[in-house]
Amino acid sequence: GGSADGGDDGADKVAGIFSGPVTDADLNALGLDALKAAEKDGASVSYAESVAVPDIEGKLRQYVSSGYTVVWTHGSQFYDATAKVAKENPDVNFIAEFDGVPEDQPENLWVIDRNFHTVFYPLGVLAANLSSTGKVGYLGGLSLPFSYAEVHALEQGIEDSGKDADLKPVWTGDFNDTVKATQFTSQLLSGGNDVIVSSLNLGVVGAFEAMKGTEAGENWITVKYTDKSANDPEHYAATVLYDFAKPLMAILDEIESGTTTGVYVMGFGKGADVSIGDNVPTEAKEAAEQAVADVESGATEVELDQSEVK
Amino acid sequence: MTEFLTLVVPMWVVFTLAAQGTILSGRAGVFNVTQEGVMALGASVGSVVAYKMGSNLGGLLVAFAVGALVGLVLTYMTTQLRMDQFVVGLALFFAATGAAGLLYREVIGVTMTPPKIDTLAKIDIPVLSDIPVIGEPLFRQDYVFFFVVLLSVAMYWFMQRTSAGLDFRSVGENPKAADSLGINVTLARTWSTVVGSGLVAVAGAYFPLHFTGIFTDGMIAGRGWLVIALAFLGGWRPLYVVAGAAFFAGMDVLGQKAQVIGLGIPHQFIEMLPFVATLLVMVFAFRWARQPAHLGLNYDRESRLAG
Amino acid sequence: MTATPRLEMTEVVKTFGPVRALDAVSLEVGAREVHGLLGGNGAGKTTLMNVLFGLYRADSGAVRIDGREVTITSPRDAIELGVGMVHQTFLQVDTYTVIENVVLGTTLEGGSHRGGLAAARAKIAEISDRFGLDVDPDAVVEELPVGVRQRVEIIKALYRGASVLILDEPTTNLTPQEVDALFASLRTMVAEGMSVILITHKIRETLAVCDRMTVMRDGARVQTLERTETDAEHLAAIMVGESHGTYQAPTVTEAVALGTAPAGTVVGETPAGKVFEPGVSIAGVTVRNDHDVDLVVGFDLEVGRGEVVGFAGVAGNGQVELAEALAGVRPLRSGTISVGDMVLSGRPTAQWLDAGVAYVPEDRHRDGILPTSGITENLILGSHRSARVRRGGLIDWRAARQRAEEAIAKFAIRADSPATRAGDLSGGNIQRVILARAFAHEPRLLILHNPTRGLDIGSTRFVYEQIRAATAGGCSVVVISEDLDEVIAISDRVIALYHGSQAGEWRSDQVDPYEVGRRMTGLGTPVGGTA
Amino acid sequence: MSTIEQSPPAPGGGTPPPAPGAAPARRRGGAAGDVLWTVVPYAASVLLAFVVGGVVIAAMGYSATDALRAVLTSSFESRFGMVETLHKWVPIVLCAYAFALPLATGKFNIGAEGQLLLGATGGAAIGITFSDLPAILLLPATLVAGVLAGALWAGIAAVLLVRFRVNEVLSTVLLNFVSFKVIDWVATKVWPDAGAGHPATTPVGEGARLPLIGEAPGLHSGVLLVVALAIFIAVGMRFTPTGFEMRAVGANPRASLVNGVRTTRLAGAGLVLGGAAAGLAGAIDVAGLHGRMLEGMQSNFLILGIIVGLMARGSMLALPFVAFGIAVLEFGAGTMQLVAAVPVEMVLVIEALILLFLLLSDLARNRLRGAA
Ligand SMILES: Nc1ncnc2c1ncn2[C@@H]1O[C@H](COP(=O)(O)OP(=O)(O)OP(=O)(O)O)[C@@H](O)[C@H]1O
Ligand SMILES: Nc1ncnc2c1ncn2[C@@H]1O[C@H](COP(=O)(O)OP(=O)(O)OP(=O)(O)O)[C@@H](O)[C@H]1O
Ligand SMILES: [Mg+2]
Ligand SMILES: [Mg+2]
Repeated sequence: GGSADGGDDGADKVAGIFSGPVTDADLNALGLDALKAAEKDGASVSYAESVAVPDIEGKLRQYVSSGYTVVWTHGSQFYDATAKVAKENPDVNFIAEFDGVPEDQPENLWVIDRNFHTVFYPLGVLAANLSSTGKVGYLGGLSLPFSYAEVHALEQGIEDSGKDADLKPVWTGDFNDTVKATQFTSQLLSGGNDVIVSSLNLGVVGAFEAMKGTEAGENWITVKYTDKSANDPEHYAATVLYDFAKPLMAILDEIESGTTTGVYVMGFGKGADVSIGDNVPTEAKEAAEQAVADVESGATEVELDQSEVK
Repeated sequence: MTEFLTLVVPMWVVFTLAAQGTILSGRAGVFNVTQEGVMALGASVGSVVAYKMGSNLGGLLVAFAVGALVGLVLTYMTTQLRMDQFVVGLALFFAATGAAGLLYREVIGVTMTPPKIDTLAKIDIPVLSDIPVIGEPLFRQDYVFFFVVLLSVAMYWFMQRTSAGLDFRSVGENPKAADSLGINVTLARTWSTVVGSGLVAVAGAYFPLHFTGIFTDGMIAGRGWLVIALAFLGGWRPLYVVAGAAFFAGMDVLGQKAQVIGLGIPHQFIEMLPFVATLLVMVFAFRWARQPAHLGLNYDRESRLAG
Repeated sequence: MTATPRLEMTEVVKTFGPVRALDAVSLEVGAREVHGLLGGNGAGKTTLMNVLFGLYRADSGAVRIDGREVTITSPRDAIELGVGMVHQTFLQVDTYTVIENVVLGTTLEGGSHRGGLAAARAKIAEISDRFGLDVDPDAVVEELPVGVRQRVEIIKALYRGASVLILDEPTTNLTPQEVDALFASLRTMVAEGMSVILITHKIRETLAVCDRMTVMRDGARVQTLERTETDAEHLAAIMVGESHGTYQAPTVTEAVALGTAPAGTVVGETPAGKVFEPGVSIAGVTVRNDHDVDLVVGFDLEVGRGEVVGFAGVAGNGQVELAEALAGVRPLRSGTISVGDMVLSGRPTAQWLDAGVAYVPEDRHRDGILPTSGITENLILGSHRSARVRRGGLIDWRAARQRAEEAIAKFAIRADSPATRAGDLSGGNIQRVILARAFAHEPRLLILHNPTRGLDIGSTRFVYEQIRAATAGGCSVVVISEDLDEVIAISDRVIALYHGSQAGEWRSDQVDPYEVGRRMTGLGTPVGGTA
Repeated sequence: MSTIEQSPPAPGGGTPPPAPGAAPARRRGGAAGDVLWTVVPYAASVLLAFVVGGVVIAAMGYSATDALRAVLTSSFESRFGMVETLHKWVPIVLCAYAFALPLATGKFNIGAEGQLLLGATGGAAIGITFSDLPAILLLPATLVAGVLAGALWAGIAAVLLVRFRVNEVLSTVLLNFVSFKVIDWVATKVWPDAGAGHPATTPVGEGARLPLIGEAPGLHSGVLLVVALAIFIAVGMRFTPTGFEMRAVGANPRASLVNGVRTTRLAGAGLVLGGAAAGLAGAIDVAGLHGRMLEGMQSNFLILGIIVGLMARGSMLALPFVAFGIAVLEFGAGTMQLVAAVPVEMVLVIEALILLFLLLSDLARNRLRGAA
């Protein structure tokens, strides 16, 4: 393989496999960031973008057969295939993502648990405090278990906030369909939901667009993965920030030192964070920050509930 | 109601614009299947240019030009080289889709702060926009909307009410007859495909310029194929297409509304509605749903088989 | 001709790949002249005219109009130079009205489209009654009978102010009256200073209307003669001449085929005293046309074994419906059809074929062939399920190909090989393929619709002989033709068809063609078969 | 009214004069020649496409040689490459049939992906609900279920076409979109796999898996099944009356009708057969590849199938080979991204180029032949 020739022999050859284009200023861009960090650390890296789930096995094997020592699949949809290929290639190290703790995890596979529900909990508190109509919308992509978990966590947050607000979850059917996101957001807004908690990838820029033209300080939107306040500071409320360099580097070190398996649970201080916009009213802001603190201190236990949302 | 219309109109614009572009060449016998790709290309070009030039109109115009270029390639390969319209179309669909992504990647690249553009401003038609229910959604819109309305009427007028249109349509119905009467088949097919394909690209550019303020990968999400279905639904007639597009857009919005309101049924079934409904409509559509007799067939003056 | 001729084509050469279609052909046509263009299938007539009309591009050669050298690269050029052409196969937009088809490609005078159409309507009306070509300008052409569509084609040319009018085999669809009317129109045209080029296979017509005639054979001009310096025999000699050895006096069949025989000539023994065993019986048959109108109602007919019944009629009087009903293609609304003692009505078409019903349809391109398939495929179509072409469950292509080669030889089909695509064949050669298929079927009932339209003499005679051979074998034959001479010549009984019902019946040796002509146009009261 | 004596039939009985200049039956090329005529231009066009593609790639600052070498050779460099290529070949060739069989009767089936997805769903349904049946029962049942589901899905379009004259392009396109929703529902509500992180059903039973051939990564035996099917179809279309009738209807429905072919029935049948083929593709990918029904498993097989179907120009014999060529391309293009870090979109562009040049090439061939 061509890009392999760059790396000096001692260093790892790390490959990343991404589900979308690295230009998405979102999940996959973060993936590339993490790889870059690894590269700084002397590893030689290579990546494949826009890999569809049906093609993942082929891609994994390709990297294995072209001599990569660590292969990371970015996105929990890739877990099963990664585990399977890992079993076939005991002398190569793999990193996969999973929501929760998998069964019979191979000896040469590290797992990153993105722990979305924990990080979404404070948003429930924030939303409940921000909403004046008492209606909060959740804008998801595909109705998947991790998405259900987010919804349940938000409900718990709203619950704990003491405010009475109810949550309206909808799914656009595609994390990246910006247009559908726009349409659904407009629908939610016109349905009286004044706070939108989004859990999309590319799609979210559409959600912002739908916010345009509505009164500042009246409608709010929260986003996932990367700070998107630039889109529309007036309506931007918060981001659940993710930084995959943290888990990746940590795991690479572990592998270096011989531990080839384990679970890295992301969370506050461990690659995940909640950053709250400046325009957000202070008491709402404080409530949310308090919630974060409680989770960190273990005062609140955010329950993982992946049961379907009816 | 007002709010429903407001939600429907933008999608109507996209569907109508792209479908008019499709039937324009279709009536001349060119079956254009590049929509999904050309719309993506239009979206990419549109947003990139609008971002760099700081002019949305500029974005739309360049998008049109690029789409027109694809159309030119399509007609050259089908009218001059007589290559299969379907295959060439699909190949161009590939190329355009690829080019869309490449362009954005080359110009914008990897960034955490996406290049947002200000979406199209709305124009207010004084008095009319104050009409109760329909005024707001129909007379407070961006200029693309008004353009599409005019375009649709103009295309109807041209095709059904002018002798130029009579000649034009004959090219799609019986090119040999048209040719034998001195009508330039190649010319008709070329200009209609060039213009039509340009319009399709503009429809694509409308996504970033109206909905999202930015190009994103795969933002057309299959709507290009729906446009082809729409052309058949509308029987390749401008005004029927207007209605068909409204139907598509309407069902689309209703589907979402149903989900937001939250009926008991799984949202997947609600999302099926537009397509299922269209199929049902088609069952009664055979009266009007006829297509140009030579749609998709190349014309070769000295051959018996084509004529 | 002393003055400079209206049209001069000199040394025109046109090749299609290996085929040398036109070999330095020259042609002069004077002003105020009807010029006949004669020759067998594939002689090059159509090609020559296609070159003149700009549809084909000549390899070399020159065209002069009124002495001035012109270059014609497209029909538009031709039209602007006042050349109009009525093609062998109509070039019309089926879904358009007559008037729309006529104005197509012209710039309408008068500002608005509507206004323009009004002007056009007036002009069409004027042309119609000036040349006696009446049509309903607002009818949709796909619903018009062939004869009328023919007129539309002519009007199209005249509307564009053609001063040179080309007609490619125009009379094949017309009744004697219509032919006479057409010729009258042609005379009027030349009287008004136009020039007309008339392509035909029929000598009688040529002699009836042409001032001069050019005979082509094999892509070359054989000779050009004045009407005054020739007669039927002589012309026939030139046409058939070399093609089969030294010329003998034409057989009666040839005479009919050539159109030199006196009207009402009968081929073979007179039917007087002939008796036929019962063969095919058609009882109370009612069928609809394509617009769901009962066109043929309660139709009764007995055709004996070995008998030939001929239907004469103007196109659009139920011929197609009747033919398709007899062939088991068009479902019967009521009534029964039986061949021998087997009742076929109500069964799928395939079973009719198995029972020995063979059908030669009128529209050979639409109903006759698979244009993109080879001759072999076309020949087995219909019998592809029969034991004849199958070994085991599968089609035996080698055998099929051999049979195809035989057919090509026997029917002198002009093609490279059995693999030649039928769509590339000339109209006449396509017809030969269809006939070969029908006769290979060992038919018990043979339905022939315009079987010799566009065929040259040799082929026509061949078809007649095949029919006779079939009847000798006890096959019942139904001939439906707009060529009255033909019907009379080959039938034992002639029936005039008008509005889907019998408007008269004659023993063919007792027919007066003009009487038949009147009956098939709805004039006069029907008479029973003469005893 | 005169009756002239019948003169004796001309010598040679019923034979007309030989048509002027009737050409002796001549064939062009011969088998070897034909193969040459077919292979050379294809090779040439692929080459051309790569030259142009290479220029583009180089212009964008990537290593053209690495990229193109990858596309061409990676299928053949390793066993793994060949296996992956053949695994891609299966759905491509089946989707090509899904398009080509209806096309033989003149109908355009744009619904292969929907039919594939439904086939996969049908297969998965059986594979999951009866997961503990032994392979002898479960595997065939799974595949058959896939075939039936695909046929049924296409059957909707067939009925709409035959009964209600609904244009099949429209109906099949729309049915694709419906199928996306159907499988999303199945994969997230009916048999969701909580761990999958992606809409996917729970795995099918071991008995539903196609046996693998050779050491890991094994070649699933569906490949052999499809090879057999390809032969069967090629023979069937050429030599059975029904196959002949399908081609006849495609060439001229009217003439076929007049000659005793039940045209509408056949047109419908064509669509259903096509759906069956696509359905089988889905079932095989479930049983052989994914072991479950996955959203997105239709990949871009619809388009590739159409392209292959068109490039084979009605020859059911050529079709599997064209499909293989495309499969090589597809796999190679994937590797290209890995080897030369060429952006994924470039793959599409290269594929488009190759296609266009392929078309150009058989254009050139025809011109040359015409001259020859
Ligand atoms: N489009 C074509 N492509 C190839 N060869 C052609 C074409 N048109 C005509 N030819 C050749 O020209 C020859 C003459 O054909 P043409 O149509 O002129 O015959 P014709 O004189 O019109 O006969 P008919 O009296 O039956 O109309 C044919 O034998 C054929 O070889
Ligand atoms: N497009 C074509 N490709 C190949 N050959 C052609 C084509 N068009 C015509 N020909 C050849 O030209 C010849 C004559 O064609 P055309 O039908 O004009 O002749 P024709 O004289 O009208 O025949 P007929 O009198 O039998 O109807 C045929 O032999 C046919 O093989
Ligand atoms: Mg001719
Ligand atoms: Mg002819």
